[in-house]
Amino acid sequence: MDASNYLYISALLFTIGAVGVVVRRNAIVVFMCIELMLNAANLSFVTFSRINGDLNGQVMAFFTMVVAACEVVVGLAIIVTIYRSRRSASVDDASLLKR
Amino acid sequence: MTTSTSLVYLIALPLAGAALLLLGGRRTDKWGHLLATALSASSFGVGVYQLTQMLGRSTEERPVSQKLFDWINVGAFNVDAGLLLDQLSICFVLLITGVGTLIHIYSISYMSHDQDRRRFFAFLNLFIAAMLLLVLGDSYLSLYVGWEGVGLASYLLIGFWNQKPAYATASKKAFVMNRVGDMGLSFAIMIAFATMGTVSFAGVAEQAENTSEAALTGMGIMLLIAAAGKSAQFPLQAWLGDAMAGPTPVSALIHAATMVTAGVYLITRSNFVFDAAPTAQLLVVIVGAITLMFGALIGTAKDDIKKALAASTMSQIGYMILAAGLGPVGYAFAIMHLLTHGFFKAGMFLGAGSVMHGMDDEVNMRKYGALRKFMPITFATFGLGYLAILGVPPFAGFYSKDMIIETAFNAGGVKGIILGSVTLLGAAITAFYMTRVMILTFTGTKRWDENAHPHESPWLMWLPMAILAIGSVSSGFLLSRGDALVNWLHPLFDHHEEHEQHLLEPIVVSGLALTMVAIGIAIAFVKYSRQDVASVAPEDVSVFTKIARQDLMQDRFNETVFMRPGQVLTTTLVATDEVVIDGTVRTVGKIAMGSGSALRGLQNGFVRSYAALILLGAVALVAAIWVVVQ
Amino acid sequence: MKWLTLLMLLPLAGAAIISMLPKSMEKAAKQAALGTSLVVMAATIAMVVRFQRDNVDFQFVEKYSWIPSFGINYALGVDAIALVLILLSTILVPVVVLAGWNEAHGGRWSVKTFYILILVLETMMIGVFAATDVFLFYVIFEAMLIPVYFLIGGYGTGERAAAAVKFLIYSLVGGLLMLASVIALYVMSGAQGGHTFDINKLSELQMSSTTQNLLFLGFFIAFAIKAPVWPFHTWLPDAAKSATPGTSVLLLGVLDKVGTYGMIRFCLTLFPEASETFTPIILVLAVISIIYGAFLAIGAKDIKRLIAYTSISHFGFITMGIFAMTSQAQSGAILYMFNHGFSTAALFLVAGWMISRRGSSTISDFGGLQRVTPIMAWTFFLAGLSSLALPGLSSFVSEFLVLVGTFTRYPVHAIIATFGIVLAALYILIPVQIALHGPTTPGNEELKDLNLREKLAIAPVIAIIVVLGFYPAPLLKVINPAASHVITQMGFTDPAPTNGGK
Amino acid sequence: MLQLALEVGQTAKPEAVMFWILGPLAVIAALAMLLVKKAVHSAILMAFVMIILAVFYIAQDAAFLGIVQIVVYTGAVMMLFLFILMLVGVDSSDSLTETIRGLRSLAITAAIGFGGLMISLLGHATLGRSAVGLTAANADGNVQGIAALLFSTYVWPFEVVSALLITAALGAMVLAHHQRSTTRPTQRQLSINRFRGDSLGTAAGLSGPGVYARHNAVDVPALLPDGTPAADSVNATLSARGDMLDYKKFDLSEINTKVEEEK
Repeated sequence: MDASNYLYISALLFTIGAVGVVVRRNAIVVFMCIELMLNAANLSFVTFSRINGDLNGQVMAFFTMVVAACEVVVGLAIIVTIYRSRRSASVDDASLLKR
Repeated sequence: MTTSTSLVYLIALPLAGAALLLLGGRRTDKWGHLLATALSASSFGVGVYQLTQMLGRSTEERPVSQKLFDWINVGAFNVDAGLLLDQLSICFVLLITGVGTLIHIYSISYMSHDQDRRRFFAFLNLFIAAMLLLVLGDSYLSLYVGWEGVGLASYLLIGFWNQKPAYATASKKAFVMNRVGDMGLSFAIMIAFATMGTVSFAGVAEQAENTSEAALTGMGIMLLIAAAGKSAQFPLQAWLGDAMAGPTPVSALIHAATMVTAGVYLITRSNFVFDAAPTAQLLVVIVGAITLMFGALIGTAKDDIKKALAASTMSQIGYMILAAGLGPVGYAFAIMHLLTHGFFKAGMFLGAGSVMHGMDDEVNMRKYGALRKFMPITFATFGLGYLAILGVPPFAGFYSKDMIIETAFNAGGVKGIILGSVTLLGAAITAFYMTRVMILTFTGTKRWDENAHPHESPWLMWLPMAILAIGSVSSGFLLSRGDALVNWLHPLFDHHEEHEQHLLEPIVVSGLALTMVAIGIAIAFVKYSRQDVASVAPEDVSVFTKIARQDLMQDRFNETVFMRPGQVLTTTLVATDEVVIDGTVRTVGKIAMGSGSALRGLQNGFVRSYAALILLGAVALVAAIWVVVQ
Repeated sequence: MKWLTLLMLLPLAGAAIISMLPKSMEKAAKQAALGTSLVVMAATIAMVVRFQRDNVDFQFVEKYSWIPSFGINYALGVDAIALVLILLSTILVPVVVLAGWNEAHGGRWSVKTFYILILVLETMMIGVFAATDVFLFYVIFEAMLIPVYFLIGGYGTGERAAAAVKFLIYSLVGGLLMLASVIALYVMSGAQGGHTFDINKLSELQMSSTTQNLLFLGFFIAFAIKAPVWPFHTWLPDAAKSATPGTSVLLLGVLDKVGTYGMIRFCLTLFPEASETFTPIILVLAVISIIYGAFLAIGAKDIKRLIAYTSISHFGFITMGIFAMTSQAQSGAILYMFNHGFSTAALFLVAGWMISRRGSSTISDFGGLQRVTPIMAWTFFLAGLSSLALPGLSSFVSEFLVLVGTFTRYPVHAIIATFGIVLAALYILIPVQIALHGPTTPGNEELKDLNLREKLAIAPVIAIIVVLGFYPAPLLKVINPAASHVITQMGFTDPAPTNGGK
Repeated sequence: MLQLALEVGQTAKPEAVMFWILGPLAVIAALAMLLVKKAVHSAILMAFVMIILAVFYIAQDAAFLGIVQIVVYTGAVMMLFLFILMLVGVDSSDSLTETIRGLRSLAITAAIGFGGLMISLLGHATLGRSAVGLTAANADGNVQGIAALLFSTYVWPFEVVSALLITAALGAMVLAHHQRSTTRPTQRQLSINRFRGDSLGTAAGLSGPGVYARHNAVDVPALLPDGTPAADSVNATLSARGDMLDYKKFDLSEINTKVEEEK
């Protein structure tokens, strides 16, 4: 099987994730979409690792996972904080920072 | 050429007085006027001392010079702060300091009630210093300093009572019109430096013969403009009438005896330029002739005694300029008339001041009348001046004015006849308006207000008048006895002893002149002595009189031709600056800000639309890569 | 002894001392600033005495490597032109501090900040004239904007923020063009024997005439904005109107001189051929500046704007003198830079006192001041006379030298420019008449005359104006060799007397 | 398309089978994640996609990463999401109508453009190149291979990342920590507030939820003496979430008392 098929899947998932970030309003879902994009990127890393016969790609994916974990922790904390003050988890409601 | 170290005191003494009084402030109020008078007198003393020294030397040794310091020294442009006292300048020095001192004395009393008397004396001293610098400077540039210095002093003194807006305007007008003349002087200096490489009198005199006539004509015309500005000659004459806003001693000293004659000095001093530039010389004569008539005509219609005298001054200086324009034969007569005029006109102005002093500062002659009985001394001194200006023998004006008329006739050809006629006609008109002044002021019925109490002035005032009257009587005779002044000045002027052809014998000229004067007097008598004079100027007068009352439309002309367009230009430029230049700058700014606020619409606060933009950016990036890869 | 570095460090030291004072000690801050500036002035005079006036090379030279990888040096040195301007700057600073004793109050920041800014600005003013490394010059040229920006925007009046921004943006645009030229010079120097910013080496560069023209324009426009030359002038009236009088004095008296100084130092030295190419255009701009500035001054309703416009007219004279290429005009222009500093200082300081007393800068709000506040009125009048170049006062000497020098080469320009002296009479005498003469305007009866401090501040300025009017020789002797050096370098000689073609 | 079909037919190896089953599933699940209204459902679908990805990792000789993916993502991260959903997700279902004009069409256009370009690029970049495979690299075992890299070449980034993790943990704590802006009310204060409040109706405390014959749970309101339901007897969160049931269902009069015969 051609390993590049994984890359197509990865591209599709990434695009879906990106669309999700734009169209969904619930901050948690937006976050999940970001995770989806990260995972899509990870899939590419792993696939490239396989194509090149080299473990560096996997190490990269590993680092991505760690950073993603950090991001989730902090991001969810931010969501909780915002929710606490605004009683809303909609990203559209936090729109004061403009002009 | 003799050198001296004492010339500087001539200037330094009054200058120190001015500085002391101005910086000393109110502390010097008590004795300031005395100090100023003393300094002016001591400057006169130095002048007399210099004269005696000069008389004791041979003709070639008479000019005295003193170099003070290097003033401006750049490349080939070398101007020393140097003084030069020769036969010409000593005449002026004595006139300035002599008449100046008399007028200082007069002012002590005249200004005694003015709270700013100290300042007045400081300005008088400043004027004396500047005027002395004007006539003592040994180069056009040092002359320029004095030239503008007297302009400043004149400005300050005309506007001495500048709390009245009209007076302030008059002083400004005088300064600005003088500046137009100064511009001419600047040009003359520039031409001198560019063509001859020097601006000193001696240097220019030396180089004049090597220089083309065109350049000299240009320089001569520029000098003429300068002279016209300072001496109130056509076309820059309009300021003199308004300058009468100043206290009367100022009118006597600055606007009759000394400063306004600076133009005559400049032209005679620059004889080497004009002698080599006949066109410029012709223009000088024309300007003199026009102004002579111009002033005389204005004089006939003025009811303000000072303005009538000012018009007369303008006219008399016209005579001098005319004489100066006649070349070497005329210079000495110009100077002689200048000196005699200095006496009688100053005397008459002081007389006018005395009348005003007695009449509560009333200047309208129609409100005078029959003052002879109340002010006998004033009447006498004024009358002597009157006889002098008319040119009645043996009074001073007879000698000087007759010589000018004679020289004018001798100019030869049509020119001579025209000039001679003009001067003769001028003499007649002079006789008319001066007689008018005499009649309106001193004779006839009294027309003054109920509460006026005319009285003779104190001795401090009439003494200078008396001394000047003596000058008016005797100066002409003394100066012309044995051609004293002509011979004295002779070494300075390049007098070609070609025998002039006399168009008319001198005695005929005198006769003609006296006839004209008699006619003028007669008309005035018929018009003003035989019938009562209205105390309010009648309105139903001829167009000619109306125009003459408005100074022959000179102000209206200046207003329409220069002032209004200038104001329009100013407002246009101000608007242009605001709208076009700054407008362009602001438009650039607005474009930047406009594009900024247009882009700001993207910054709507919705994080999702930012994400969409990032996505778009990513698309663009990938598209770019795609294009490159293809 | 490193004179120039010392001069630059002294004000900084003063600023450091002031910054350590507590905010409440306002008087101490003022005294420290005055003391510092006096020390700097004394040091400058000590340096001036050691200047060899016949030596046309840079003197008091210092050179340290600053950024070796780009060939940038901290290189200082002065010739007579720079020396005169440094002297001007260091004399004006104590005058400004003393004269504007209370002008820092009511600003956006504290009083001590004001004096720190002034002293930092003084360092920059010295540095900008002393720099002989083009990059160092550029850096100081731009860095100078910072204290001025804060001085205008923080302590001015009216629309100070807008004026400060306008000033800043104008200057930055000019600086940007100059930066492009500076970089181009650097690149070219690399192609011709090693990267350098040394002005002496850069002046020996070979370049095509097109390149030279473009680089010249980059420098010239920057300086023309700074000077300011028509039509780059509209920032000046706004800035001068909004700034405090002291700031305006430094702005018009010193900072604008950087423009005309730069024209001599950089435009002429680095691009002699391009300077010649552009001379006709520049002279026309200069003449327009003279007449235009004068007309706008006549039409000005605000006294500060009026002074700013008169300065535009005067800078026209300076620019004309610089590009007329005769030793008289050049000396006159350099002398004019010095004299203009003082005559504008006098005008602005007195105008500032008038404004602070009356609370308005509209000319027609004044009236009859000569009777109410005689000393202030006469000082203003004298300053005005200096501005209209009355003979006997310093600016006459310089203005006349410029005119006479220009006339020998460009008579038409000189003749048109001379009309400026009539306009000068108008633009000074009109406000004098409105503000000082006539009956006292209601509301002005209680104005106070100058106090001792103000008299002390203005007296030296007036003294310099009068003394240099009668005896400019000491300065001219310093300036002349430098001026003729510039002319010779450009390959010009003074025109010989023509004798009118005979 | 033909080639794709051919490939599916020809390479019917276990991996290909797995790929062609799971791949479409992953894409469908991801799309569904966008389209479902309830965040919880999104989370479940997300977990599903992640597990599929874990399988893909393992299939591509990345056993370690596959396991980590399951443990960290589906185990820890997704649990975290669910916790937060419980905390936050009172408005359980989102409206999917777009409120910012033009954003959705823009997003979809951009997505199609992006996806199309990516796939086109990938086609150009990789078609016709066979994979090297990780057999050699994984000779000592996948975990050992990664460890060797991680603790040699990548030791510095590894340490930095560990610092990052700790910082993130601290940051989360700081962010989530709620600083009281007022002092905590004492029992006494609460009591006073109750009696000094607007009405005395709550002075004795809020009533508990209703107790009915056929339903006895926290989600049905109690009845007031006049027979109306007391809305505040149900937990606010439940009512906000829309989980409050109507008491009428359990009202005695509504109960069908007829016993229907069983057919």
